[in-house]
Parts: sequence; structure tokens; C-alpha cells
Amino acid sequence: MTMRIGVVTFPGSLDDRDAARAVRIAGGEAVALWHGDADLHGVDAVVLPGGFSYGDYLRCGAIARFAPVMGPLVDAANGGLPVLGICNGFQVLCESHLLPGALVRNDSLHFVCRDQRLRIESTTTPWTSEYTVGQEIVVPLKNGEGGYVASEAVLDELEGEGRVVARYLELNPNGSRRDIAGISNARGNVVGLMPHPEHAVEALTGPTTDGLGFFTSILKGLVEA
Amino acid sequence: MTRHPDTVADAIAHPEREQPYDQLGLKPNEYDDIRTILGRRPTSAELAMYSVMWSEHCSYKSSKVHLSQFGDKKPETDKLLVGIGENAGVVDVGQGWAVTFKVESHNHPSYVEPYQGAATGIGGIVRDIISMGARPVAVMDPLRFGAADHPDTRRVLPGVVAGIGGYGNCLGLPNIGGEIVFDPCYQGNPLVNALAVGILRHGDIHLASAKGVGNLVVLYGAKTGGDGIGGASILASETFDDGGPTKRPAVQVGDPFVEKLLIECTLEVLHAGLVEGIQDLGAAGISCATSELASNGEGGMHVRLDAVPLRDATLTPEEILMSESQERMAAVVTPEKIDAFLAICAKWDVTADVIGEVTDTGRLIIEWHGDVIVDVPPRTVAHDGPVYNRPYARPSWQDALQADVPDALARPTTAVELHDTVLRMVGSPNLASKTWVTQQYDRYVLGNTVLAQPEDAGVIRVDETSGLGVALSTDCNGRFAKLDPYNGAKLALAEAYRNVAATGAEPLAVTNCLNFGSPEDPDVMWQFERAVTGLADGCLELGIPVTGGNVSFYNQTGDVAIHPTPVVGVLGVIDDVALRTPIAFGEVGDVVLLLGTTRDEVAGSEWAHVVHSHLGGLPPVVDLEAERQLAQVLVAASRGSLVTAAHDVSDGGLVQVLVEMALRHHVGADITVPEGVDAFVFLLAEATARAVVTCAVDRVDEVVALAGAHGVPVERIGEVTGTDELRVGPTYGETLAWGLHDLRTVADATFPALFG
Amino acid sequence: MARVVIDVMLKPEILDPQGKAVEGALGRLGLAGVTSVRQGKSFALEIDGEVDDARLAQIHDLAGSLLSNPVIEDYVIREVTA
Amino acid sequence: MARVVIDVMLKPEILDPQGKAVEGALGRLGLAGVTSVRQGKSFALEIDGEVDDARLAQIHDLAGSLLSNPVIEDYVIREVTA
Ligand SMILES: Nc1ncnc2c1ncn2[C@@H]1O[C@H](COP(=O)(O)OP(=O)(O)O)[C@@H](O)[C@H]1O
Ligand SMILES: [Mg+2]
Repeated sequence: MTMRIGVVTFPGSLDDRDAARAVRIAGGEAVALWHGDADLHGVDAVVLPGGFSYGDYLRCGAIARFAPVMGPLVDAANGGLPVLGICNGFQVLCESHLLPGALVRNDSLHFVCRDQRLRIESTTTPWTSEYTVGQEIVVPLKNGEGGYVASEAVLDELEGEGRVVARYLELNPNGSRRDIAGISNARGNVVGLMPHPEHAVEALTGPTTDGLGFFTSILKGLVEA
Repeated sequence: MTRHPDTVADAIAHPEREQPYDQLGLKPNEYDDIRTILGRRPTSAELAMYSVMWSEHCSYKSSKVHLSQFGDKKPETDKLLVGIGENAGVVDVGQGWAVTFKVESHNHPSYVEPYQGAATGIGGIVRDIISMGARPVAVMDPLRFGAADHPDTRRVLPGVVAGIGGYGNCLGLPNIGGEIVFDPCYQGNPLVNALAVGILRHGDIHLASAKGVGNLVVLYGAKTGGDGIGGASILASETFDDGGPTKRPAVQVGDPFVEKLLIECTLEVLHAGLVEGIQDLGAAGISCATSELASNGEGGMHVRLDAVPLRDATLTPEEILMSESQERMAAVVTPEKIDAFLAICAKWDVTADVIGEVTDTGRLIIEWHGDVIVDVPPRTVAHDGPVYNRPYARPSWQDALQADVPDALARPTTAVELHDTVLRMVGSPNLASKTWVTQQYDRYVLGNTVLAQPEDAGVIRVDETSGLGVALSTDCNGRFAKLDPYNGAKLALAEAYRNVAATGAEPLAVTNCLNFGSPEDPDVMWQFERAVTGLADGCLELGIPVTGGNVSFYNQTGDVAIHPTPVVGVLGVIDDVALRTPIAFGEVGDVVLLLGTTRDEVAGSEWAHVVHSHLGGLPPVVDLEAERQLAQVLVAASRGSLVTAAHDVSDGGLVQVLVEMALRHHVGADITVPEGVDAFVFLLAEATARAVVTCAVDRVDEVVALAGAHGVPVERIGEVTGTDELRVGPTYGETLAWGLHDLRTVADATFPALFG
Repeated sequence: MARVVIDVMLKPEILDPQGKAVEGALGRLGLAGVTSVRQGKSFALEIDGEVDDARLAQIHDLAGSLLSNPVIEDYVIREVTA
Repeated sequence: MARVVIDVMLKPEILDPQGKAVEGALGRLGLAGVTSVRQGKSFALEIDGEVDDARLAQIHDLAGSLLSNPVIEDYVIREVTA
């Protein structure tokens, strides 16, 4: 049976098509979820894609967090549904308190789009199980407010519990504390990631195909579950 | 507050009321023409409409007589589905797909308020694309600024770049290319041109026309505010005597989030078949949209201006007609479909209001709370504006400029001098790495970007199944155009054409943005006439039609005009994007070949500019037949997977090409200067119709044969070594070597040092 | 018609790159002695009718959830005028 | 040690997309009667020494050039405390 991965579209979502394409390339079925529809339509996992929901005008993700679809999504995530938030999706997850901390303006004060080297730090999440710990990958990164911040206590807790999912290598592009590029919740099912694995799934259009692992991980895990 | 407006009845009853037409930019003869057309004085609302629609920007009154050459000299082609005259041209790219693309200027607003000026430039050109029924898929930004180290450039450039990125990134459109050129001639007149490209199926083409009597006119998108209507405020104050106008901003502020919703909403109503005609609101806002829709359709329209939703309730009818508020569109919808149309707008949270209907009266009638304030034949507003054949004459200084040949400029005489000259040029602002700029732009969104900066052209996948794609490049060397506007325009065309072909795409069609000084100056008008003629002749020779474009005049400060800058955009098609050719040196052991003929041409070159601040002489010879043959070789080589890399030779000459090919993926090469060729000329002259390609050793014979078959000279000049160096020899008896790390450091340092 | 103004600022322990950039620029432009700059946001709401206690409580709620992110920001309601 | 707070807001006639987005969100979250929201910026400067008239004039200059863009924004110096 083909696994069904929901991809949410908020007003201003931009990478929803890309996320859906990545799901298809990995062998899954992408199901479009609409922000105004408080129903997850029985999907097996959800991707919150990148973009500028509501223009990112107030704070990134701040307005999207209150969208009708987020009600059932938060409940399901707390119940164990795998959720991946990419870039703006990561910001929405933080604003929704599904993940700790927050994302602030890049320390350079510029939007930055670059091919970014990362190290996968945790493979115990359903989104990273196909990687190996310490594996280095290159995927696009593009954000204006991607600096991950949290209190020292929270940062220590994340590291202590192995919840840092990916870290920036070579260059910290946005001033994230402790070079953090992605984290998970305590249970591991909810992952937020600032870089864009969905833009690295085809050799022709991405710098690499290193991002595909996020999508094959979830599909393989779901099939085995 | 509703003031009594100046109605048509008033205009008849009070024929001799003084009107401030001159402050609105109308000449006495133009005002007289309006009175003749109407048989009475215009109302102040009518005056507002005519003044803005008959402006240079909207009416092309000084350029029209010359632009007609693009139609008159149009090459035979069956690729053009929609030509000049619509919001944007549409080109058939095969497999049932079509592409629309256009470039427009937002020069002056970007000087006043760099961020918003540039942002709304992107917003405006994208609306032209959606109004054709196409999904926008990419943007580009040809930019020109004053001296890189001038303090005002430090104000303007970062703002412009942030504005283009801020708007385009938020719309979700990849930025796939552009230009950044510095020259003191642009100091008070930076050029911010914006290009957008969209894709559609053949059947999805929509045009701006109000067809079907009784159909409804819907205004949708942002509410109307007082943006960009300084002129109308003058009008309001002259017409009414209760304390003068409120302050109206000359600056328009963009809302990319609303534009993103407008894109999705527009595509959904178009695909649902709910639209009879559609038009974006750009310059001249409602004046332009209503008059153009009406005159392109049944010829009449009845509009209730008080139905326009306002952001600022104090706006007068004249101001509403002239407002340039962003993110608005107008659609013509049948009464049966209006509910479905409005429902889709509601789904996307887009404000939409019916403001009128289509009639067959031949009149555009606009009411304001029951009073008729406009009653005009719409064609006279939209299309039958004044046309001027402005005087033009070859400038008195042109001969002296061309006579000031660069022969006496000191050239490097030792290997060391040549080595250092190259390093200096690699770090000069026009040649240095543009990463500081381009990394502020999203090039990945939509997942179809196959090539972007710093490649020769942007390449976008159109069809995921077949791999069909398009390539786009914009180019212009304003120094060449200054030396010789006719050939300068051809050289701009040749360069864009060559860039597109270098990626393996076959050039198909042309757009342009003609940036010039004041048309009232005969020198400038001569430059303009020569450039248009050159571009039209060039397109005919290359067999690719001009599909549209834009003219920007008055780019001058006092008497001093910018270099004539006819920016040319060329669109090409590639059947399978997997076969595209990148610029990077790839496989170690590949052979490096130079296609084309090197001549000792340095007038107007980057070398003369950087090293000697010299501009004089005649630009490189333009040989469009050679360009066509070169393009055929490059396209065939891509189709046959013969070459592993290709890069066209232009600004900075051959050595700049080699540096860029090496730095792309940090792969060195050894290059041999051919016998009998001067090393300086070989490396730094800017002879055109040349490209560097690389291929596997066992394909060299095929490449040479291919070039021979098309009459293109080819020379083996070296090999990809994969070392950390670019080596060139013999030069003045020695082999020059530049470490790639040094080159990168020099190339990368310039922009951050200048702009932070 | 009432007017409510809410100020939002980053918590003191959160790095403020914009404030830092402004601090640097002020110094370069010759303003001596600036030891710190923090950049904040403000929201001016125009509201129909009266802002009674219930309304104010609701505004506090929204200021602490929508208008600010309590993880990194503090807010104050600076002004309530009828 | 002095403290100077400068408020910068878009001129009233200039479109404020951010304020508009907040206005919409406040309405959806049940705050009734909001007729307009404008979003502004504030800068809190900590300054060594005293803010005398010359200093204040200098701050006015910078507020009207660096901290705000007079083409689209107005500023006020809200607070000067020693
Ligand atoms: N330099 C040019 N070359 C060819 N066509 C041009 C040029 N300048 C303007 N045009 C064409 O004239 C028409 C009107 O131009 P414009 O006013 O810029 O269009 P719009 O109102 O859609 O912005 C368009 O079809 C445009 O493509
Ligand atoms: Mg148009």
C-alpha cells in the first residue's frame, strides 16, 4: 500500500509543490492539505513546507500557527504522527510549541540561499532513519529568519537527549546557536529543519540528491510499522 | 466626505474653466487635441486619465515611430502565438507548451526608494505574465549602478537587491539570472530592469479585452490607495477649493503576500474558465485597465467608480483613476459566472468587487455616486495618443569619440604585468563574483531550476515528464552602445543569443528594455533610433522575433544622459534539460577548445575601462552570421552530448572565461597561447562570436568536425588538469600561473568589501 | 473608538542582530557613547467601541501569543486611550 | 547613562502590509471591532553620559536618516531619560 504523506498549503506557502514532488520521487503519495480545512484526511505523516506563510509579516509562522488545520495537526503530533517542518514549517512548529525554541533573523541580516553542508546527528527519528549518524550531506538552505535560539537549559537538554537532528558544517549561515540546523521533539516524531531536503532530490535541479533520505526514511518506516 | 465632482455636465456648462494640464505633463497641443476629441473641455477626471495615459511611459509617444520596425522587420516565424502589443508576447516552445516573457524598467522609483522601487518592479512584471494566463516560473534582474565605490551606490544597491529578493522570494519565483554593471554614467540614474517568464498551455492564452455586452468588470486584489498619484493631487487642489490636497505618497509599497494570493487566485479563475478578458493594473491603474479593456473589446464600458474598494476614504475620483496601488487586477466575467468567480477570490482571501459592465456604446462612461464624470471614446485614451517624430541627429561628439581609439593605451609588456593585470580585473566590480547579491535570491523554489547564476543563461524545466525547458539571458554592454548605438544593440542581442546557445538551447525570441536619456535631446533620440534599428535588423538577420519590451526615457541628470542601454533578453528552448551544458570545467583530462576568431579588439573593453578608464574607438565587429553558426555548433554539441562544458566569451575576454570555468567547481587547467597570437590579445580582447568548450579526448575529432561543418574556426587551446592552478603559456616567454584559491579570494572579496 | 499600543521587544538574553547593526552604524555616523541598541516592534490598534476589562484581557492574551512569542519576546501594553 | 527611545512608523498614507496581516489574524482569533492595525519599529538606545541639546539634535538627525526613511516613514523620540 502506498503511504500517504500530507503536505499543508498555507496562504503564502511556496515549497509545497516541491515537497509533494519529493514525496512522489521517494515513492509515496502526496496529499494536499488546505490550511482552512481542520482535517488531516487520514494521512500517515505530514510535511509543513517552506515559504512565507502570511507573508511572514509578523514573525515567521506566527499567523499560520492559528490556521484551522493546525488544531488536529497538533493533537495528532502529540499522539505520535510523524511531522516534518521545513524552514517556514519549522518556524510554525516552534510557534505551535511542538518544538522548543524559536527562529530569529539571520545574524547577517540578509536572506541567504546557498548549498549547505550538514552533519546528520540523529537517526532515531522517522525522518532520518535512512541516514547514518555523522553522515555529511549537502542540501540547499534559504532563509531570512533561520537563526535557531533557545535558552541554554533547553539547548543542553536537546543535546543531552540526542534531539539535535542536523548541524551546520563549514559555515553557520544564520547564527543558529550551537550550529543547530534541525531538532526533534522528545518523542522524535516531530522534526524541524531549516535547510531544504526537498530541493535536493533530483540531480538535475538540486546540488545533490542528499535530501531524498528524509522522504525515503519516512516511507520505509511507515511501511515497516 | 463626498465633494461635488467636476461632471460632464459641468464641463459643458462651464467650458472656460482653467485646467492645470501643464502641471500634469500635457503640452498645449495635447490639451487642444483632448478638447477636439471631446468637443468640449475635459472634466478633471478625464484630464487625469488622458494625462497619465498620454504620458511617455504609457503612450510611447516618442518611441512608437521607431518601435514599429520590430513589426516591419519581423522575421518569418511560426513560433509567435501572441506578438507585440499585448501585455507580453507568447512563444510556442513545442509539445503544446507556450512561454511568455517580458522585461520592464523600474528605474526612477528604485532611485527614490531602492527597496520598494525594486520590489514593485518585480511585482509589476509578474502581473503582466499572469494577465496572459501563464503561471510565472522565474524572474531575472538586469541592474546598473553608478561607480561601485560611490557612497550613493552603497545606499541604492543593497536596497535594490533586498527589494528584488524580498519580493521575488516571497512570491516563490526562482531568480535565474540578471546583470550587475557599474559605471559612473548611471550615478544619478541607476537602472533596475525586471524580467519575468511564465508558462502556459497553448489553449490557456488570455488577452486584455472586454468582450460581450452585459459582461461584468471586476476589480480584484489589493484595495486602492493614494500610491504614486502626485499629479492627481495637483489636479484635485486646482479643481477644488477646500484646503488643497492631502499628502499623497509618490512611493508605492509592495505586498508580495497579496501578489502571491493574486497569482494563485488568477490561475484558478482562468483554469476554471470563468474569465472573458483580463488585465493587470500597472502604471495608470484603473485609467489604463478600463480604457484598454474597453477599446480592445466591444468598445464601450460603464464603470461605477464609487464601487472601487478604497484603502483611503479621502481619495478623489481623479486620484482613484490615477492611483498606481500595487497588486490589483481587472477581469471581465459573464453574469452567470460571477458568483463562481467571487467564490474563488474569497477562497484566496482576495478582495473583489464588480465595478462596471461592458457596453456597445463606443464610450467609456465613469460615474461617481450617480454623476457622470467621464464620457470618452476609450480608444482615444488607450491607443490614439499623440505620436511624435522627435528630431534626432548624430551627436557632434560622436566622431571624436570614435576617433579616440585605444591603440595608444599601455598594454602589459611582461609576464608579471599580465599576471597582475588579470588579477586586478578578476577583482574589479564588473567582473568580480556576484554571490553577495545572488545568495540573497532563492534560486531553488519550484524545483525546476536547472541552471542559474553564474551560468551563461538561466534554464528552467517546463515539463517534468519530457524534460522540455527554456533558457533565458539578458545582456547589454552600454559602453559598446555609446561608441556605436546601432552595432551596440546588435552586440547586446548577439551576447544574449550566444549565452542561450551556450547552454544548449536554441534561441527563439527576444524581449528588450530600452533605457535612454531624454527623447527631447536630439543626441539621445539619435542613439535611440540607431539602437532600435540595430536591434530590429539584428533580429531579422538571426531570424528571431521581438515579442515585446519596454522603453525607459529620461534617464539623465541635467544634460548628461546615461550610456544608451538597450538591454536585450533572449529566450531559447531545449528539448531535454538533462542535456544542458554548464560552464564548469568538469572531467580531468578533458580538452579545452576555443571556437571563433580572436581579433585585436579592445575599444570599450573591460580592460580599457578598468586599467585605463578609457572609452573610445569602435566596438568589436559584430558578425551575426558567425554568431548563428557558433550557436548551431553549441546546440548540436549539446544535443549530441559532445561537450562537457561551454562558456561564451564576452566582458573581460578569454581569460575571464577560463577563470570562471575553473572557479565554478575548483578545477584547474593548462592553456597554451596559440603560436603567432599575442598573449594580451588572446587573453583580454573582447572579439565576439567566440566560446570555450571542453570535451573528452575521444570526442575532439567530432567537435572539430562539427565546427568545421558550420564554418566555425576551432582551436585546441589546452586541457583540464584538475590541479589548483590555471596556467597559461607561453606569455612573453613564461608560463603564467594563478592559484585558484588566490583567484577566488580576489573575486569573492570585492562585493562584501563594498557592501558589507 | 479606542486606541491600544503594544510594544514587543526581544528578551534581554536573546541576541538582537538588528540592534547590533544599528549600534555599529550609529557609532560610524559619529554618535558617541552608545553602549547598546535594542530594536523592537510596536502595534497600534484602532478599535471600535470601548476597551473594558474583558476586552483588555483578550488583548493581553493575543499580545502574549500572536503578537509576541514568549520564548524570545516580552510585551507591554503601552497605551490604552478611549 | 541615558536612555533614548525612538519610534518609527510608516506614514499614514503608506500601505502597511504587516499591519494588515495582523489585523486579519486578530479578527480571525476573535478580537472584534479592530478597524486598523499599524506596525512600527522602536529603537532603545543606552548612551553613556548626558543627552544635552547638541546630542539630541544629533539623535534627531540620525533618527530622520538612518533609523527611518523619510520617504515612507515618520519618527518620534518617545523617551529621553537620564
Ligand atoms: N522596446 C520595445 N520593444 C518591443 N515592444 C515594446 C517595447 N516597448 C514596449 N513594447 C510593447 O508595447 C506594449 C505596451 O508596453 P507596456 O506599456 O510596457 O505594456 P504594459 O502596459 O502591459 O506594461 C507591450 O506589448 C510591449 O511589449
Ligand atoms: Mg500589462
